[in-house]
Amino acid sequence: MTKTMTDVVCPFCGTLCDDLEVVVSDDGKQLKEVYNACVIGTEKFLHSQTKDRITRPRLKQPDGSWKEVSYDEAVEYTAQMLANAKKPLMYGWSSTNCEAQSVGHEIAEMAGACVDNTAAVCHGPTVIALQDIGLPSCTLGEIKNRADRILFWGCNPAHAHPRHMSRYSIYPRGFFTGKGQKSRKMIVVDPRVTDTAKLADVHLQVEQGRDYELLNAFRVALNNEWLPDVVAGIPAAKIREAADLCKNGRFGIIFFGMGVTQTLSKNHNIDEAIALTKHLNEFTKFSIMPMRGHYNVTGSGEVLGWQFGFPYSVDLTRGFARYNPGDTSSIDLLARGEVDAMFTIASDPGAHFPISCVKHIAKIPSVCIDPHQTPTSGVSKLHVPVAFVGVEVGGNAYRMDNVPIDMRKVVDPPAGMLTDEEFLTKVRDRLKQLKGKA
Amino acid sequence: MSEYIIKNGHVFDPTQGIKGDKADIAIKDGKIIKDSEVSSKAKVIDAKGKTVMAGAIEIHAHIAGPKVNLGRIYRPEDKLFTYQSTTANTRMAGGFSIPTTFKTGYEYAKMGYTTAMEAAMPPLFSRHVHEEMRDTPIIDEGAYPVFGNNWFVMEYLKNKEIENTAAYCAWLLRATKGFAIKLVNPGGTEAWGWGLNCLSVDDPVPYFDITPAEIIKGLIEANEYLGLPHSIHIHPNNLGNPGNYTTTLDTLKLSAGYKAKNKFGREQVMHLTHTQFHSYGGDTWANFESKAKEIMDFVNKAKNVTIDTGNVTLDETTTMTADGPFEHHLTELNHLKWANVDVELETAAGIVPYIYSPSISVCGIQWAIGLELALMAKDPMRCFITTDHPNAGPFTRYPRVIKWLMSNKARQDQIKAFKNSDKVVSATNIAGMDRELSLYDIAQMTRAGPAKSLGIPSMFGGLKPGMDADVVVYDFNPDKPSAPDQIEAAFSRAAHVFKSGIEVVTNGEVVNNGHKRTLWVNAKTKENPQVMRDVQEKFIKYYSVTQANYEALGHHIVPNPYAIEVDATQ
Amino acid sequence: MFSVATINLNLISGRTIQQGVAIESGKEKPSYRTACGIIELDPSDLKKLGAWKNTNVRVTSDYGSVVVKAIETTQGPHPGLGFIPMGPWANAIVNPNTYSTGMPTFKGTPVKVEVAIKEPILLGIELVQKLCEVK
Amino acid sequence: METVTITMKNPPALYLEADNICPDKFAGKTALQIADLHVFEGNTTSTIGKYFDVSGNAGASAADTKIVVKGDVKKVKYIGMKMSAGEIGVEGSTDLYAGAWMTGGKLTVKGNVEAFAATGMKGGELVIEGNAGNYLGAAYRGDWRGMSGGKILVKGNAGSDVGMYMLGGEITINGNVDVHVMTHAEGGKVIIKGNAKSKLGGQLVDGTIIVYGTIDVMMPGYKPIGTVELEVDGAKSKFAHFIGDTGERKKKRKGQIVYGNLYKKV
Repeated sequence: MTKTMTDVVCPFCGTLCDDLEVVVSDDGKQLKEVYNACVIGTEKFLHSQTKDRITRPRLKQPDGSWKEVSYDEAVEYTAQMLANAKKPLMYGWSSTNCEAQSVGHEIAEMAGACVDNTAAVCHGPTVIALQDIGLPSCTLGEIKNRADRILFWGCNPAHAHPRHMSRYSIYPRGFFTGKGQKSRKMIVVDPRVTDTAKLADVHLQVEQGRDYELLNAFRVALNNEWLPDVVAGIPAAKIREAADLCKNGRFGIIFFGMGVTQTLSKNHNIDEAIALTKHLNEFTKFSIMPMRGHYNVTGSGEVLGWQFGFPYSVDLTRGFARYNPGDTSSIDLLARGEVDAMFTIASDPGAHFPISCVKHIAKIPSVCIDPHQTPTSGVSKLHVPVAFVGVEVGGNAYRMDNVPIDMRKVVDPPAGMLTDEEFLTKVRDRLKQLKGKA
Repeated sequence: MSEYIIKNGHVFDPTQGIKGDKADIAIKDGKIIKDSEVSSKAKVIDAKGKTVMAGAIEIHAHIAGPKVNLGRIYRPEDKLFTYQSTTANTRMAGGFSIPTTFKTGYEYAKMGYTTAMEAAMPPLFSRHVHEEMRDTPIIDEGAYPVFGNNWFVMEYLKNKEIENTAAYCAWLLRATKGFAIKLVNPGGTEAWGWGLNCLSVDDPVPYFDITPAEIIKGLIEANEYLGLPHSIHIHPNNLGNPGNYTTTLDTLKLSAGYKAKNKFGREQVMHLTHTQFHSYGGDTWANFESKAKEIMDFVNKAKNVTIDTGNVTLDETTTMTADGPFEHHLTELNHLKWANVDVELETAAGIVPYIYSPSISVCGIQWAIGLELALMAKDPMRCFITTDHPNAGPFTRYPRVIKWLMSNKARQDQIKAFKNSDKVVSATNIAGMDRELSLYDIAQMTRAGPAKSLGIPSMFGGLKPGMDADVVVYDFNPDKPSAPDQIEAAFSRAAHVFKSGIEVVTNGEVVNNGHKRTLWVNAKTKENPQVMRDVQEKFIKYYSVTQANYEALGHHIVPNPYAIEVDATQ
Repeated sequence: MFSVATINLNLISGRTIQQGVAIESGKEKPSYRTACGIIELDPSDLKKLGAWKNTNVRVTSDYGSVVVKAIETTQGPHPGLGFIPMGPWANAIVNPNTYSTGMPTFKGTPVKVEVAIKEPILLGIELVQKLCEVK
Repeated sequence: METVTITMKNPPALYLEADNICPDKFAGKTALQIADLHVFEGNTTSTIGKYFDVSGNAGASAADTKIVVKGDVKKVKYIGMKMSAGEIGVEGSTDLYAGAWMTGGKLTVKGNVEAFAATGMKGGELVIEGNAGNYLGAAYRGDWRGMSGGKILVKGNAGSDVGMYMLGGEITINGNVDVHVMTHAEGGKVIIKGNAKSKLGGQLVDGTIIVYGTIDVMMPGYKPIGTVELEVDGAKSKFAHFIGDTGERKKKRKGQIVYGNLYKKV
């Protein structure tokens, strides 16, 4: 016998689809089938069931081999590491729930640590930009119900957010967009002819690294000012046409991704894209939204925001919160050799940071809390496997448009495994003792 | 739970008509009891030469939720050099105009505020609002979901379906654990979905073919049909524009003929909020002037209306409102960073930093209007002090506003300090107003009044035996002459604050984080299959989350709820 | 018979759906290498390089050097542009300069590509451990 | 003017935060009292004396206090933060936030400085004889009020984002600059004697950029309107004149639209 659970939330990307159906065994121990999810989400649910899964903490031995240790030993190692460090970095948080993040922040405050999430290598520049000039945005349902102009700028939902176009942005028939895709014009800006670009009404194949100039040219066009013949590899006439297409819609949206945040100009690309959005509001209604990657990187930013006032790259070392990417951001902290201990949770800097930063992680005391084996666990001194959030434990998460959705538990974790929140709570309580606060 | 007896203080309690007489206040098990019933074990607090009041109640502030947090996140400069370090009883706390949740709780408590209402909860984001309230220590909080641009409401009211509107409102209050029915720029915010607005109560809402006036009257009727503790709480159309006082009067007039129906002792059917922003004359910023008198002439007569002031505090702050089109208008004026969030089927929000500069005459006139409203109020039980935090200024400035209201000298000094004081004086009545509010007036405007308007006078706002033991002792002697700044100092840092019988603040410092509760209204209505069908259909077709996930609001998000029960099944 | 040609390209990295599936199915597994230990090249650049589809190549930048499998792009044409899916292989050679924004320059690193038919492509975890000189 | 000399004796294992190395903080203190001022290494609080030898007493006020910083302070942040008067001379290179939020006085660095030097500078003088890092004379994150007064001279090169959100004052770079100059500026002047790369004056509302060397790529929002002769540091030369950012919102002065000016030597 099996039972089917509905309204299950997918813990993969920032699209945070909440319409999944999952078939589980009657005893709630095995996950049998997943419906409605994309191929990546399906894999995430199914992989949690693999037999070769690591279910107990492992401590790296001098010869490089792993030794299984108890959770209590892992708690002790982690608490000691944090208590003894002058400037520990507590990085990740984007693939766990807000409850775990909250306990982590208590630990960071006690330890005098730097706290950062994966926005550091994803939409950090977006945060810098919105701090400079704001962010006119909306929820994804607004796109579905109203939008007739869709721009994908430096993002490739066909690959990175597989259900985005079908659930929210291109195909759905909304309240004022009854004809679905026929109600919308789609513009893609990308240096490659991506699988998303292939679906577009207009594709501007921008010269890589010149998005800032192209965005500026859009605004020059809106002001009917002089333009050079070609900008960023695109003829001026084509830019003016595209600008008019945006102007002539009733409700437009710019979605953007790492194509602009990780390219030269970074925050400035987003800054000018936001300025363009604001500019277009002089002619019609326009919004802009980052395509957030990890399913709860947004939640980490929100919780950091209300608890400390800054959404990422927060430095608590002096007993108060400070923020300045370039100084307090993970990549710079590691590249500059500013931190002396690395605590990684719910993310994989080993795979996604430049190797020069990973080399510093390998040099200093380090703990990696992650259900998977990863390059990060591979270079860390202690690996603590935990339950999969969104599969084996619920909790709150925030979608790319900041909409909070309470995730659901669908199966039990393997016997004796702790969740992020449980492990962190033990570390917090032990650290309290070490700091003489309990 | 411990017992206390607060001895020999000058007590100000409108619920018992006590106007500064010496009296003892006894506390046991979280409640106020007769001082005769207190045991010898009770801890004695000497309040000799001090002022004793009930805990103050914030009736309208933006302190938790998506737009507040976006404000925090997008203003790192608001935190710069403001931070307070971790202490034995407090987390680290920072921010000026949009403080962190921890600082929000601490600062309210230190001023003697023990209950606060978040003024605009987008229903789709209720989980977020509740998560932040959970992390706001000490004070009890509730939140008002916004209804004035809600598709269900507009569709039902277009057909004058009051019962269905009421059933939907009750469902949404349950789903979001909300406290009251809030309207923000009714119809205008839906129009903003297309970049448009409704600037009068008769501008039709695009597509929905209904007017703001119809929405307002319909929601008054639904609110009284349900008999909710609070009345509708309205931010009217046309906020912040010269000449908007006529729109405000048109809005107020819609209350005519309605009588409050509820079991909570509430008498008003409409609460009009941050009235300062809606009392403007002139037709340009050049001939901008105060119409506080015209507004208060109406309010003083209309017994079924309450208002709050929205006092400008002359600070650099962060404006944030569900009035999306207004914030766009504002960023076009001051060119500062603009954030906007349109929320599917429900509402919107905008954020723009703003500097109320004493050297700009418009800001001085706004400052005067807010004070005039309170000084012209004939019934302090129907006019409450707010700064519409953080819109007209941060709530941490309440002690300064109280100083201005209690001291004509403080007002005259400020008028002299304006760069264009002559302009401020000629455009307002403030210079000639010598009324100085008494501590009893203040107790009505910040305690008993808001409690009655919110329909929670049996719990809060007074010191009667049986009420919650929310008690404040201010180091201020009403018998002694005092300089204006002593008023501000005393109200900034209370000598003692008790929340539900627990001493949470001593000598202006947090000593205990209390047992914070979330107040919400559980209105039971008759089964209404049609409304449930409509809800189901809208979720399937137009929402971007499923109904089951929209309704999910687990214990981990609202750990300590306090439901006010309403039975509207009859 | 392979040429000894080398070509200079502008390297970008980013997500692919195969990369997404692979990171969820286990980064210790060969499937991760199959998905991310590659460089997608424009047919014209493959020709310039004198390499066929599925040839091991060494990609070198100012910041490091890594061996990956050259495959023909499915999201082209993009002559002059090389694409390595985000992961350890790309990050062995990307430009770490953040311009004090916290964000490395993951997209837009000048690289040299040369045929390396005899050199092995390491597994993801293996590659990072080797570069970090742990075990 | 009294001179206090501090010499690094125990360089920090990590980095040192020394916002107390500032005439305003030293003023009125003896060498012993100065040695007791706090510095911070990560989450540990220590004193100047633990890391530096301190000799000489400060003057009565910031204005008559001069600080000479010797030894390796490459890993020391915040030197001269918020200084309002007096002088600091750093004989080597120093790290982030040199002279951040300074309002007066003179800070001279013989070597290089890292990023965020003169953040939010309101007045005074900053001289960097080596190279400057990124965000020189820029605004703090989120603030629209960047450098509003004072003078900065860099004898070497400067990084990216020079003068972001600049409102006033003057920055001169004798060498080359990296991308993004005077982004979002509404006033002030940046003179680049060497070469510039690209993205100059993006989203600039008002202000002046003068480039003697090359510009790799111009912003499309800069419209060529001919050549002019300008006098800079007493020397006259011919410049191609561009106005912009024509994509950005415009201010009006006396009914006339105000543009930013970019001059490139011909």
